[in-house]
Amino acid sequence: MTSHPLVIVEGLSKVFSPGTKASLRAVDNVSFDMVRGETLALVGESGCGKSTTGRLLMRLIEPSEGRVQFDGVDFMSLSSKELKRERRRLQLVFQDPYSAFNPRMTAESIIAEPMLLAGASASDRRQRVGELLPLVGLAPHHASRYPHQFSGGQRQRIGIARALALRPEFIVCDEPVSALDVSVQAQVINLLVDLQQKFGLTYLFISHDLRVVRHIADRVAVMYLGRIVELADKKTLFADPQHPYTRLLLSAVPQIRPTVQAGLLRTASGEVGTAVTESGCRFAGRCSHVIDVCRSAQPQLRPIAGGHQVACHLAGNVEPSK
Amino acid sequence: MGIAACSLAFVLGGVILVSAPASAQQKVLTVGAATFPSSLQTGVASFTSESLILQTYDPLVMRDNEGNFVPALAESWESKSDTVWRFHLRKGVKWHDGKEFTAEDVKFTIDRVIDPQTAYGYLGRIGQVNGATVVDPYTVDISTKAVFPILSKGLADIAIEAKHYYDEVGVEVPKRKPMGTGPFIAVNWVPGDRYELTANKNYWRGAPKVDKLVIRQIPEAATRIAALISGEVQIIEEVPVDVIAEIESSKRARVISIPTSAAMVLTYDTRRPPFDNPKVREALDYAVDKEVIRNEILKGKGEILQGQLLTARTFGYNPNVKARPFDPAKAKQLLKEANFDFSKPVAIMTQSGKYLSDVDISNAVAGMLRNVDIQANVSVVESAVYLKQWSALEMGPIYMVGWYSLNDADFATIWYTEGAKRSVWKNAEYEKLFVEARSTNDQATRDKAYQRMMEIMHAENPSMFLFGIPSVYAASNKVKNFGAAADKILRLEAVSID
Amino acid sequence: MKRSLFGKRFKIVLGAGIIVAMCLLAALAPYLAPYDPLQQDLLRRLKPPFFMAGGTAKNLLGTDNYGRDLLSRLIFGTQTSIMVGTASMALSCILGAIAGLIAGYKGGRIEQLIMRFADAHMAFPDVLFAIIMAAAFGGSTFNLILVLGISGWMIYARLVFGLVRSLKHRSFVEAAVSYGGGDRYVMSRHLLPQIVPILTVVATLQVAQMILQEAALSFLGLGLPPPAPTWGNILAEGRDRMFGAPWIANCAGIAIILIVFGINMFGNGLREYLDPQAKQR
Amino acid sequence: MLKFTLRRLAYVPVSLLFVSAVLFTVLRLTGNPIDTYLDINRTDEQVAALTKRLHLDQSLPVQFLIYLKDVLSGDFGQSLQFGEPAIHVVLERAGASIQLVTAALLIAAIIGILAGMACAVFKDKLPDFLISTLAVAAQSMPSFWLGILLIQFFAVQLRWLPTSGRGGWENLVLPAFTLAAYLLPNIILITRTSMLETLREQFVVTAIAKGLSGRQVLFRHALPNALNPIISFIGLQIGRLMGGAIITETIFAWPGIGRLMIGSIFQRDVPVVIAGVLIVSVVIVVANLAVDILLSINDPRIRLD
Amino acid sequence: MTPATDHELSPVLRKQDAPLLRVENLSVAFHTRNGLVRAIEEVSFEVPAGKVLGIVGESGSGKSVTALSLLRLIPSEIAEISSGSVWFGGRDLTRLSERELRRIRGREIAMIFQEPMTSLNPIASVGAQLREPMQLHLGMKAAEASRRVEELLDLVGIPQPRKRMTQYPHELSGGMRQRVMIAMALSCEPKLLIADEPTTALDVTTQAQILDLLRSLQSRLGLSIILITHDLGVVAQFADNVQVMYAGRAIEQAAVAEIFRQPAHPYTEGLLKIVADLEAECGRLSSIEGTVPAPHELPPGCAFAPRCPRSDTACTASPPPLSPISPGRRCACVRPVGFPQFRASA
Repeated sequence: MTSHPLVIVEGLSKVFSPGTKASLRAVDNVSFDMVRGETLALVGESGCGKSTTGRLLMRLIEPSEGRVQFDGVDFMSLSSKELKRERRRLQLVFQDPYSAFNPRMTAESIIAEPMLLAGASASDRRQRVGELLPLVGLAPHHASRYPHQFSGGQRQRIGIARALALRPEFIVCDEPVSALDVSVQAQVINLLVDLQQKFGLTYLFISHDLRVVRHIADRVAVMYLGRIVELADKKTLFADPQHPYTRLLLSAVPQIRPTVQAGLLRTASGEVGTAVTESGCRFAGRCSHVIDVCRSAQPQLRPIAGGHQVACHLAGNVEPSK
Repeated sequence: MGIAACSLAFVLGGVILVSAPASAQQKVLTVGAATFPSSLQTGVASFTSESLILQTYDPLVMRDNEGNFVPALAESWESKSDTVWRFHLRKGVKWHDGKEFTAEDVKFTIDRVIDPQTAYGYLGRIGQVNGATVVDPYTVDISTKAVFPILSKGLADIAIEAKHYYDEVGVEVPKRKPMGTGPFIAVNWVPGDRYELTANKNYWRGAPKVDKLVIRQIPEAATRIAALISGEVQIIEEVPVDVIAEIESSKRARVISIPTSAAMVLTYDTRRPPFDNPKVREALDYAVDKEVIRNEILKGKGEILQGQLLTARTFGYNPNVKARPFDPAKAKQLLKEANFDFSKPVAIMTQSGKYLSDVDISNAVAGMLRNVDIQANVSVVESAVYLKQWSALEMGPIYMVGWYSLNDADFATIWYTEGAKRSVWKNAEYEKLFVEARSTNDQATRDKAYQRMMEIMHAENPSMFLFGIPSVYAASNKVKNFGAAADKILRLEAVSID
Repeated sequence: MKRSLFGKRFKIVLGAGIIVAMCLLAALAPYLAPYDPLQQDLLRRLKPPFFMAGGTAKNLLGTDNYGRDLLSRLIFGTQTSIMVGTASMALSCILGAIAGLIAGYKGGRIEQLIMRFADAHMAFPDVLFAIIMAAAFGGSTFNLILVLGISGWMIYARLVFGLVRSLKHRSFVEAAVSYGGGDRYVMSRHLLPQIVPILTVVATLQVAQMILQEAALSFLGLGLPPPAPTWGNILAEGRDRMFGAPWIANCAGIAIILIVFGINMFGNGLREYLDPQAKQR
Repeated sequence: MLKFTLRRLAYVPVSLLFVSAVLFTVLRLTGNPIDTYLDINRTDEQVAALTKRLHLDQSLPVQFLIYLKDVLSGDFGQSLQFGEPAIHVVLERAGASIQLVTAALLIAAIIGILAGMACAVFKDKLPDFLISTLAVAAQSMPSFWLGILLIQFFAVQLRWLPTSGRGGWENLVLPAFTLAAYLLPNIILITRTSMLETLREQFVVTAIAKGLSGRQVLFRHALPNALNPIISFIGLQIGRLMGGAIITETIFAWPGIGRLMIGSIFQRDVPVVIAGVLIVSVVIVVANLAVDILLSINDPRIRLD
Repeated sequence: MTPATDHELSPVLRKQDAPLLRVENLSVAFHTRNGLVRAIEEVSFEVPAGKVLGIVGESGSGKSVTALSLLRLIPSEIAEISSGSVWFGGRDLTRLSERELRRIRGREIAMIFQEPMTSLNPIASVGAQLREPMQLHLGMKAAEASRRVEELLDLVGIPQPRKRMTQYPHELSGGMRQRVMIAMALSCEPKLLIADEPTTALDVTTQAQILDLLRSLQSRLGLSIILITHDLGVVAQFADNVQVMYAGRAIEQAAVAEIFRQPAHPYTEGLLKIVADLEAECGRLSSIEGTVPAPHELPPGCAFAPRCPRSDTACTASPPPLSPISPGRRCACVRPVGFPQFRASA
């Protein structure tokens, strides 16, 4: 992993309905980079801005601030025509396999749609669909079926096939398995891993499920109310979480093997809100380690060890409560 | 649900407010009228308006149901000179407020009528009037600009109003609460709905036989009939002729009708080919079977015009002129002689509901014209459009008009003169005769002139002369002494109910 | 699901049956009608239908006030009524759908302009609008269609607008945009196909409304001028004779009820059939 | 919601201005007030006087501007036919129409909602079929024909109710039902759909699980939740209802604004027509405001800020 | 206590000895376009007083249908109980009249559901909804009920109960709503609480808080709970006993510790393996191939057979019955994993 980053995200922010009372900083100063072939997981609870980050990165939503560089190309400076061309190298896999497809299109035309828009000929499209179906574990006769005739897992396979149609290098997986049953989850995860290995894909894997993340990610970024609060490689993060929120998340996962968590769980109260204080740490209200500085100064994401970044005033200074 | 409750209260409240207790002993006569005037303003030139106006007012001279002129507020009149008429007023007539009726009121009324700012609709009836002078409290002189032989007849449409009332309340109040000398006293006027009156016990011709009169507007004919049959109203106006048999068979009510002096004609645009050709106009007259239309559509009511504008009882009628017989063969032959291509459709323009069975008659005529290979169709035109086009003389090529002569040829024949701007047909002799008839007070001379004019019209066919329109009422069997009026004015003072 | 006797299938079949029958009647009017609908016979006026006293088989449904055969007039009236209803529906549907599609997809100022205009028009009683138009421009088939068509566009505009706005945020639209689909592509390929079925239902029901509206205008004397037969003007002409000759109005009324009922049944059945929630079971 | 409504209200004057201009132009172009107001017996002096009074000698845009100037100073002009201020004429008749429309609305809403609920509860069974079919049949009846049939049956045959006119509550019954028939079928069908949707909601299961009886669930939980689309629909239909009132008023000789408007259009009484449209618009706007408020009372999620 | 035969037991004694709820051979069928389709088939289980039974399964396994059928909450037009009994307090709930059942619903058996937003009436205030069961069942006046609501809200850890009572569901967060649901369920002090996926729709940290709350309430109030979930982790932490369901049938019943130690059914084993793999960060997940069969396309034998690595011809003949394989354990498999001594005859 010595190659230069494939994706560089710098200071990405999105403010919804700016200037009004309802103004919402959904994504706030998010920065990270990714190298080719790796999987970075964005983890957080609902409303933390992880899905918005994925769409900002693809410029499906116009960012309010910040920069995205993909393979040396500055995405923010592209004209809309150039963007359409460049964006084909990035693809999106959606969470909800029900609304992701036009119910009146067959699997074949769904999968072929990106190619159609890229100007591929009908025979090329047909041939490519023929390649893609077995690749994602579907049979050729599935091509003529409609979305509602598939099971949830099969639909997600169609979504993956559609994403692969233009041979992208980078895929944003937006909660691809969270709507699926456990046994099917496993199938889809395995498929994603296989495809990554086969085509050298890079994944930005958005999820709220730490178990899935723990399995698939190389590195993990934890988001809380629009900000990345901790970013580390997977091993470090799960073994030595530094941010109190990360610890809370880890402790809350119901596991089949009882682990050390009962104590941790009590360290936070309340739920993810939307009330964002401009000054101070956004987690301060729920944090049991809170000190004065937490309420006045917003902690910046800073490295504390090789590649391990934390946005907490106390990171490195406080012992994990135990 | 608060709003729903409020609105419920509103609805119920409205109901309570408008429901008035009716005294049981009182004899109430309720009349269902087809149309209502917008207000009780005098001088709105329509029969519907005049019919309501004359419940509370009297004119100097009045018509009876048959159209004869009889003295009213004026007991007698004579001509002082060619241009001055002296009217002797009835003494002891009281206004509804108890004040005495005098010559001042007549002068006030005449002055008001002839002021253009008043926009008095019946001004044309006495168009030559110059002014009035009070001779004494019961004598008034009316002067005219020129010889005006029909002055006394024209005055029948001028309701005499009380000067002192206008002085007291201004010009707006009488529009809603008229005060006159008439048989009934206005109580309550609800536009579009009802007009409630009580009997004037001191009426100079005798108190009305009912205590209360309610005139309701029921625009829909079917509803009007339903109201009569169900006993809600005792008299209805404008009965569609088709239901005459049903009303009579209901055993609750009867139909009462009278021929009016109104002539229903189909006028041609004589500037437009082929109707500029008198032969074509004559041919059309042969093509229409007026007998069948009268029997079938008018159910035998009304009269067939005898090839002239005037109905048989009108002053100036020419008994020697007869209607052309129905002769389609002759019509076809005349049309052949005219040698015109009738493959293009010809429109007969009519308003709907303006005259009795107007659309029906137009349609029937069109059907008969089709039988002589004229592709006639009926075009029903909305009244304002009709009037606008008519004023611009852009009607046609055939359009339906009804002319009321009110028992004097003058009122109808004027519309075929050039000065009236209502007809495109021109005839020099006709013009000359009209002026001649108007310039003398000698009735014999006038009669002769009008008879000659009728001959000209018969020969020239500026219009197809169809029917004297009947006026059709229906009354409950409980109603006594009700008569249909040729001028469509309700005369109710003699009416009684069991 | 338990077999339901009166379910959507019943409605659709019944409705479609009536509509097809009526359309056939209209198409075959010249062959089916026993008489020329314009042929008058004043000596045979207001003859009652065969089932009433005095009626004969010569005029099965009796005659009108010009002695025209009522059955023939009703059969020919089918043509005009269906034609006027369909054409005015098509006009308002096209106008409204285009306006709604643009307003919903573009949003912003265009949306405000179109939708506020629709609001204003909505607040203006459509009968009044029709009266003014008809009074001003007279009665011809073309004017009638124009008047009815223009007075109905807002319904479609609002409907399409609402649908587009909700569809716009569905993932498959986002997906299409992410692959480079332009406005026209997304509208035609993804939005319209979703809208058309619902639009069809509303449009079907609208034909019924238009036929009723035509009758209402005829009542006010603003419909098609005579002698052209439409159900509306037959009914309107017959209403004054409800006492003497009730069959004229009643036959025309029943004819209107029949087709409007058929259309409504069909439309409601179709709506239930297309309702995604009803479909799940 | 209220904010949204108020913002929409801001467009009302603009649209009224537009509508007035169209009306003014169309009415003036298609009929001359001189002809409709002055009898053919008129004299030239009268024509001249009226022409001057109505500014008919000016060009049409100038006429409209003069009219507009008067309107802005609160003067809607004299009605030609009534010889009274147009706004006065209109207001006098508006009450009767509002009474009729309100009664029709209440009838349609109460019966429609109850019948619609019955349909939903007995979905695809006989009551549903009967009610829906009847509703569709009622919807298919031209209202003037229905009105005449009602008069013949209830007033002439049975003598239960008066045929026409405005008076006590008994006078209101037939016209209100006739007008309600315009709306009733749709309310039934909408209630049915909305109710079926609501009955599928989870909170209905919660309510049953609480131990509530079927009726309690229906009226306490399901109905209030199903009400929103019905209320909105009614709000949208008030305009149509005011239009439908024209015919009902004519049939039942109800002295309302609808008949006045028709007559005024035919008479080309421009001031009355425009004042009438204004009043009708105001009524519709107020009714829609009321609907919005009602919605927000019923549903706290709709906020009135 | 004198020994007595079963049928002579006094009602009091039976109540003590018998489980709080006993379900016997419950089958429920849905009316579908394809005719009657079995949603659950011959399900039997017991809930001892004061214990938590976890029912676990994937979508379509019939776990929610089971929960809803206990109180007959599925409308009869949609589904019907085709056989079986639900014994509660000496009465068979499947045979009670609707009126009798209403007295049990909400009072003796309460339910909470998956989506706290849709489970609460969106247009009624929190207080009104909470008062309703108490006014209905306990005949409380509004004021008294309001006082009790305050206590209840306090009990489920909602701060400022007075303020919350006047609020509406949409003004509360997901966790708060679920707490309200719990408070509502507990308001009449039921003996049994049926929790149908109570935490699925919640964020993971909230989920933990709700589970904590339920657990503490359970031990404080001595409540019996049926917990429906798809999450084995939730079961592991919360339940005493567990029933695994697959395609409408109970396929395994055991104490929680037992099942996680040694799953008997190959399906249970497969599920556990996936979760274990996820937790263990291994390279490739073990997975169960294929999909759950649709209810109307069930194979004649064991429904899991087509996906089962251990299946053979014996499995496809007829569905294996749920049979005891060791004390307190039952499994519906011809050859259960880890119990080689057991050979059920199919």
